[in-house]
Amino acid sequence: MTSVRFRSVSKRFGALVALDSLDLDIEAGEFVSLLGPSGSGKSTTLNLLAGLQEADEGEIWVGDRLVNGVSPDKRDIAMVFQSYALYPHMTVFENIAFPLRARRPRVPEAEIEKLVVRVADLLGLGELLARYPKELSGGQQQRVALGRAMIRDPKVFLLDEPLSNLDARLRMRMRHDLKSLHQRIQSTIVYVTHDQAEAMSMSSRIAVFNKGKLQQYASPHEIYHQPANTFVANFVGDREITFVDGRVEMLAGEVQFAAGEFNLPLLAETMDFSRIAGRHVRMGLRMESLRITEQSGSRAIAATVTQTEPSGPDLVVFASAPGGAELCCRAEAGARIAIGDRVNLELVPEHVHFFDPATGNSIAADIHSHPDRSLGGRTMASNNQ
Amino acid sequence: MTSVRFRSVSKRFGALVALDSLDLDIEAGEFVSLLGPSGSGKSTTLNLLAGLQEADEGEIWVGDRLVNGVSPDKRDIAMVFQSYALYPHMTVFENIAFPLRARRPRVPEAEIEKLVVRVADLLGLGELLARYPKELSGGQQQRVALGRAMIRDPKVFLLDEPLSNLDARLRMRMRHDLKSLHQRIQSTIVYVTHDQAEAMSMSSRIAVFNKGKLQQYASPHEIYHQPANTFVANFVGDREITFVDGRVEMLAGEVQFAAGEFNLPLLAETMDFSRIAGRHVRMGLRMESLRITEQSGSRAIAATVTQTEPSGPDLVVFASAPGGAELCCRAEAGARIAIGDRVNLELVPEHVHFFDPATGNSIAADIHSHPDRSLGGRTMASNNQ
Amino acid sequence: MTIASSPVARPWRRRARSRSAINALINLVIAAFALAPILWGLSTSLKPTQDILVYPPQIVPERPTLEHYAMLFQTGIQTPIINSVIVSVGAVLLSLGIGAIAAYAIARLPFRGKTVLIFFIVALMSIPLPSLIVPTFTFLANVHLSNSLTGLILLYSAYQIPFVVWILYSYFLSLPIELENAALIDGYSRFQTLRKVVLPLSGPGLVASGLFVVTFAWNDFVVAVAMISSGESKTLPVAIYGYLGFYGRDWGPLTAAAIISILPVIAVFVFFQRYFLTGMTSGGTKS
Amino acid sequence: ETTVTMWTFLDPNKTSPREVALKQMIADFEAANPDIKVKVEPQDFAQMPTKFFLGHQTGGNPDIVWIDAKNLSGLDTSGAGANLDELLINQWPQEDKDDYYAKASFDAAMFGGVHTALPLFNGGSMIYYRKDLLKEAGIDPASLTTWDAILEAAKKLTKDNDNDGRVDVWGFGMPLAPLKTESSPVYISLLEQPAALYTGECEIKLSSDLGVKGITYTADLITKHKVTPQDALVINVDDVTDQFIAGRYAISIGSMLRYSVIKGKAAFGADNFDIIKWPSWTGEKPGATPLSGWWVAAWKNSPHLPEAGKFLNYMLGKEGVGLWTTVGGQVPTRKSVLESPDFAGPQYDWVRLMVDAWGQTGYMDPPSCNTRTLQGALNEATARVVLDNLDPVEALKEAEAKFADAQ
Amino acid sequence: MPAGQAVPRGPRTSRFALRPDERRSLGFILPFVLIELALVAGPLALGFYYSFFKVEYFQLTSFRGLDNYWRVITSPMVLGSIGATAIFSIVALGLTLTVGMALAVHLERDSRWNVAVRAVALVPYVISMLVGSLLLRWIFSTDAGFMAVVLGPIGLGDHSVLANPGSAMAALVFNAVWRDSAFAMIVLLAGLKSIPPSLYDAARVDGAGAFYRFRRITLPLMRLSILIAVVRLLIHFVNVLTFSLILTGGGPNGATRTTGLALYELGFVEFKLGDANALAILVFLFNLILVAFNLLLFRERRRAP
Ligand SMILES: Nc1ncnc2c1ncn2[C@@H]1O[C@H](COP(=O)(O)OP(=O)(O)OP(=O)(O)O)[C@@H](O)[C@H]1O
Ligand SMILES: Nc1ncnc2c1ncn2[C@@H]1O[C@H](COP(=O)(O)OP(=O)(O)OP(=O)(O)O)[C@@H](O)[C@H]1O
Ligand SMILES: [Mg+2]
Ligand SMILES: [Mg+2]
Repeated sequence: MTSVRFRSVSKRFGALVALDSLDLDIEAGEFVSLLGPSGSGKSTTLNLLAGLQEADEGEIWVGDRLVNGVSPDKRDIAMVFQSYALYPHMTVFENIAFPLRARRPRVPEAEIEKLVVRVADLLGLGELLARYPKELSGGQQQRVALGRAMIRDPKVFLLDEPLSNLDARLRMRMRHDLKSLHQRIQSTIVYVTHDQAEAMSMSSRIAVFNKGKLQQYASPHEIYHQPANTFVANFVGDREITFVDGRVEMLAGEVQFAAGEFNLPLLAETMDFSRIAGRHVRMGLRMESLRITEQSGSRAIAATVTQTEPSGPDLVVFASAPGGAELCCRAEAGARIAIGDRVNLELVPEHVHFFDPATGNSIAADIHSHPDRSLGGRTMASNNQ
Repeated sequence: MTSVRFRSVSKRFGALVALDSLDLDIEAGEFVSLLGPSGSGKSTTLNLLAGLQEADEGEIWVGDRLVNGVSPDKRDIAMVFQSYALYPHMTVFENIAFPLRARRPRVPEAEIEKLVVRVADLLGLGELLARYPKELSGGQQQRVALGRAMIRDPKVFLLDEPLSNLDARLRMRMRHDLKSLHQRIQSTIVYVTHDQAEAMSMSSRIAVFNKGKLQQYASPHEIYHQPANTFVANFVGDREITFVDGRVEMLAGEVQFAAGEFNLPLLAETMDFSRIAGRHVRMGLRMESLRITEQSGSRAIAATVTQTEPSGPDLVVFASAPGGAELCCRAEAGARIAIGDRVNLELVPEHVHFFDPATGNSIAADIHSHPDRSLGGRTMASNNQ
Repeated sequence: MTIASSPVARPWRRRARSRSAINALINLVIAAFALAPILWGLSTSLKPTQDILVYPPQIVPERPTLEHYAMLFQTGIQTPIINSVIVSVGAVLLSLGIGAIAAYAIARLPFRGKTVLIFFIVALMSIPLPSLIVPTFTFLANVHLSNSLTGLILLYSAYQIPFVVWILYSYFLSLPIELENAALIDGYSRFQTLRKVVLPLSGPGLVASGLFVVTFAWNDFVVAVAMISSGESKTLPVAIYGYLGFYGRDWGPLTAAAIISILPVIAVFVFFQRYFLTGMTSGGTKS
Repeated sequence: ETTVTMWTFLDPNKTSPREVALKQMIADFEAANPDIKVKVEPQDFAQMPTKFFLGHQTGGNPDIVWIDAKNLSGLDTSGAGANLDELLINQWPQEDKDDYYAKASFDAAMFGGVHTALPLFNGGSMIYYRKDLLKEAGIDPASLTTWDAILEAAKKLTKDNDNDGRVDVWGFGMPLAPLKTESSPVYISLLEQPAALYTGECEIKLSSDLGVKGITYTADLITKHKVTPQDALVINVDDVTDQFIAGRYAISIGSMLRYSVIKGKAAFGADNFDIIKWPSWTGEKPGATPLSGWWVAAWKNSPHLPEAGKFLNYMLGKEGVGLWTTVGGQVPTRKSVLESPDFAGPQYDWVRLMVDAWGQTGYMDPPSCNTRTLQGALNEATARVVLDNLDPVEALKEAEAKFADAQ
Repeated sequence: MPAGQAVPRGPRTSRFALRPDERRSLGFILPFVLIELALVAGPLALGFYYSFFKVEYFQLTSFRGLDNYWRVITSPMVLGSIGATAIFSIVALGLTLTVGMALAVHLERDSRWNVAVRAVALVPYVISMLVGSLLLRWIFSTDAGFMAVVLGPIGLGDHSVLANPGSAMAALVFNAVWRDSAFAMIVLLAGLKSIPPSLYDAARVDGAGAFYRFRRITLPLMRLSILIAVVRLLIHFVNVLTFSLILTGGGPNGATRTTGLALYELGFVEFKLGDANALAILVFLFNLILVAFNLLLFRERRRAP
């Protein structure tokens, strides 16, 4: 259980800047996800930490040891690969035992056996020790890869999209199991994924990457509820966010969002929208930012339902607002809403996000009046460790 | 736009029964998903329909034509493959034009060009006609594959996991787009997937497969809310369902579910649980089957929180009940619930499912008193077409 | 934990540089090992006859001359060269044509006895050529194809098709079957699918197997020397073998002819070698 | 117009003396016979006879083919040769037949009383020497009539001039490779009593005193006296000739057929070499002088036999033989050619020497036996003695077995 | 939809009758099968027939039954050639594989330099064996003086490489290694490249050093490639004619006469076609044993993931 620090770490491949001056502190025992689209530099970060690649600039610390130039086998780091990278010619037992056997001084065979059996039992692989990887299901292979990483009690675990080869169902279960495992072994875990749901559900903190740059580093709650910029806002959440450009105006003593075709009142206990009055802003609307209301008129948007999507317990309703903006919101699964229906949508100001249209950065700080609210997610996440 | 009928169709590979006496009616213009885990016979069904494989037994009708023994090129069916199967040595234009050029009598080139441009515009590919597949993003490739299928206006579209190669974000968007497309072109679509969320959100009806057998064929709403058996119940829904075995008992004039460690009252307006009183049942609990309540005592289960998962607007709380059952339920994202907390969970009887512990089949029919409720999903789904 | 502000030392950089120097050295040794005999032959071919046998030998010709090359062309080495080209091209076309169709059938079409056929192919690839020459000559003479380029083309194709089938078979298997299924559903026949979809995508496989046929057809002398008697149909290796002939080892013309025969293969090969390797690696030796 | 095809190992498009001669011969003949074209299809010399014999079965043979001495028996066995008596010899006046001074070669391909091939030019092996080197060492070439004399001379002549550990000039060069063989001392030694060699119809005794003497002598040249490089075991007469041309042998075995070639190429000067007859143990008579060379035959089933006969007539006639000798640099088969004034000059001394030797001790293997591999077997026996230290008698017995096996 | 139509079943006729799809498939393979039967299998059968006769100048003169076989397997020349072939094949195989493996490992990465050096290394393999052996013969011959320059300094200025059994065999092996290492390299390279790089990354992170990785990851995963290279090279070395025919002529004293050359000499020098065909059939049978290996590998390869 060790902390990890990146200090202004950059990595270039030819002209391409794969990682741009990364600063990242991971506390001992944390479960940190690196989240971002393909090619954003997540794997590069992991490979630099593992020593599979060397940083062009900057320092990488594992605990209080500077590891630049230290070869992978000396970093005391374990890694689980997206493809699992199980040795196909070795049994499960041999795969798990490999890290012990590769190292000097030799661990006695009896000792190895004891350790392997213990790890295998922990992961529910006890029965499978004599099998070859190709005789295992995806989930079992994934657990063998974990076992191989766990066997030598490393300082840090690195996991590179370990779930992305599994089917939807299994992925969900493994996500849960991984989290429990972390709770039990309490080691430092760095987890790479491009699936925001995965990152959200498992991590104590999430580092969101885009184009080699760290965008935001915070707890899942904060990432979701206080995204630092439009990229983060759009990347997390099950569905894409809808952006509407407009102006915040003071009208008839009320703060309103004016977007050409419609005006909406902005009123929330914890926020003070009047601070940004007069500004051009980009509003980000998630599913929960709108709700269907009976009342019509100036307090709601009259929209036409374009599509409905049953989604488990909910029904997701897509509707187009005057001016063409595509909005969406949740309804009860049983709700009788059909395509072509007119619905009135009202804003849930607590769940609306505002960004500067020029930079894309959040202007939440200008609005929030209750500072403790902004730390809520953080506090909670720490509880999870 | 044509209907499709399977009549007792079976397909064997050696000793393995890949498809076991399938009966399936697909109405003209429907969007039907074949849903099931890997190896359950979905692709086999599709291949039999396309003519890429021949059925061992049974009849396959496309419209009022028996197509057994008809070669693929004569079935007037279009197919989109999981890998897209774009011809890498042809441009987007040539790819889309390919099916037209294959057929006699020859379509004049001018005509071909007009058709291709129309389809490409419909799919937003107008700018990309001169590119090669490898110069396209995954989503664009996917649309080219669609275009190639649409170009010759086939009777039926077959789509074999067309989204599974896309990343989570894009998958969500393409799902939405596909559904819109279907609304526009109104053709019969058979869609294979193992992702229940996909099937739920797009289909007018879903055929759930397991081990070569059709498990249930109904609207998404019905599949989710009235699963025919434990397999279906567990396979659909974002998270796995929790099963608890117990007895339905009449206690103190109240219907109760007795599961050894805890008893829960069963009360719902639309259901009559007294009909199954005394029976051993297996209860299936989804996230929405339980809710956190203030009240304690006999009406609620006192459980210990084992894990919390931020999931966008919600917080999913996992808790273990006395007796060890792992339960889960939703809470507000901001809720202050931490691991180790005690929470009281009460049942939401409308969202509880009951199965026969021996056969795994639903016993919902024995409970439901309002027959129209069971058709709700169906009606709604039809609206979507 | 203290974080040093001094720039990080990078000893691994220096290690990398010395490793690349060693690499270059090894590469040089490989090149020398592979090319020395050929360069020595080249040097010999450029020496006047009198200098060829002098001791100590001149590594670089002191009086370079093209007389041996001139002599070769005056005495008509053109004919064998043209013959070799004809035979090579003919053999490549024939064996790729027949081989591709057969390989596709084995890879994708249903028929009983496929396993037997595959065994047949592997067996064919393992027949020792010398043991075939005498009976083959008898046979060819009987159908009046001995002493003709057609006969040679047929023979070379027969000897190389199994290998072509083997490479292309694995290559076709490695192509995604969905492409073919798509073409079938789009309305193409099997043969059209092969022509329009499979073959255009099999570049590396075709080139690799084609190169094998070319190198065999261009280089063979064991078969040609037995089958060909007339000067008109002599191929290049037979002509070269002729310089080992009755009236002495004419090292000058011999090495010159050798160099002439080497240059085209090397040119073709260097041009295509990328495919040679990828075709081989995805084809004949890996499935 | 008829085209007569001919297989030979020569290529009229090339430039060696015999090839030039052939080209001229064809040109002259075609000029004289405008309705006949002669087409040469050059062949690999080693496979040419075999292909011809096989072609007799399968068709596709040329009208005319050249055959070497060792394959004449094959011509008989295969039955591919046309009756040349009928075709031409019978039309010849008697003096023409008598013109062939070596009767053995004229009749070499006579089977069942019928000639199936006639000699084009006679060949054989002989000893070449370097005039300048012998003179320098004070050796009189005329004294080299015995094997012992050769040995002594070779010892004197073997030299490492620059002391670099590599012999620059070897005393005596021999071709002892098992393939493409030329006469070796062992064989010549055996032929000192040719009568004792064949003990029956195609039965041979090699492990005689003469055989042992010859093989021991040969091996000693390499191992004991070191006047012959061990290379000899793997090189053939072509290599030996190349080495001689390069000045690396003072004395060497060589083929008559190459005389003019050596003259053209020798680095040490065209006049600085000459030949002597084979030595013998006693020195009373020269050693046996094997008679070989090339014969020419016509294909029995040729559709153009008459035309082929015409060309044969020309090629074998005085003009043809004259060309072979003057332009081609060969030893003529006809006395009349040799006696003509054109050949009076000293540059033809060597030809007369050859003819003289054949007259004294000329020898031809019995054409009815398969002697193709005899010399090869002897060479292998020599190699066995040199490399494996095998007893000479044992080695020769092995060779006897091989010979018997080949019959 | 008209109901009650009979369900068409696949026609179930005689076991040997062709299904329609099979008939089409056969059209695809027929040219291949015909050309092979006519030009390879046919002649082989003819040779088999010849092997029971005394053949003189291509005429079958008398039936000999198995005599030819007996003569061949008791002939000292053939026995000697088997010994020479065994030595040659085994030594050449070992060296070729070692060099090939070294080349493959050294040139595995697809850098520009490596691609170029690979092409260079392949040159001896793609040029004519005749030409290659010829050039080597020229190098090893005493005529050229090349070896004298090389060997002179160690006092072997007069050593004739090709005239000494030991060094002639070494030269023959050199010829094989020089030419065929590139083939081994290609096959092994294919094997190397089929190993996912992530396995090496995993092994590095797991703490395995370079040698340990080579021994525990590279070698076991290349087993199949190595076996393929072994079998194919072995078949090649056992049968090869050109090396010994051109380079050493089988000498000295038969030390480098391989079975390929023995076959050639029997057939084309001694014209004992009966014996030659008998030996050819024996060599062929031996090849079949090697082929059996090949087939086993092939089957295993199809099963391998
Ligand atoms: N070895 C390499 N050589 C050249 N470019 C590389 C290399 N490795 C990565 N890159 C490039 O660096 C950028 C970042 O790559 P990285 O693998 O870190 O992305 P990622 O976020 O892990 O994406 P993914 O989700 O697709 O794995 C990409 O543009 C990639 O193409
Ligand atoms: N050509 C074939 N030969 C033998 N078995 C086959 C073949 N095709 C499919 N099967 C087997 O038939 C069963 C059903 O396969 P099918 O491809 O229909 O499954 P699926 O539901 O599409 O699964 P997936 O989601 O993995 O594509 C599987 O057990 C599969 O292994
Ligand atoms: Mg990555
Ligand atoms: Mg499938």
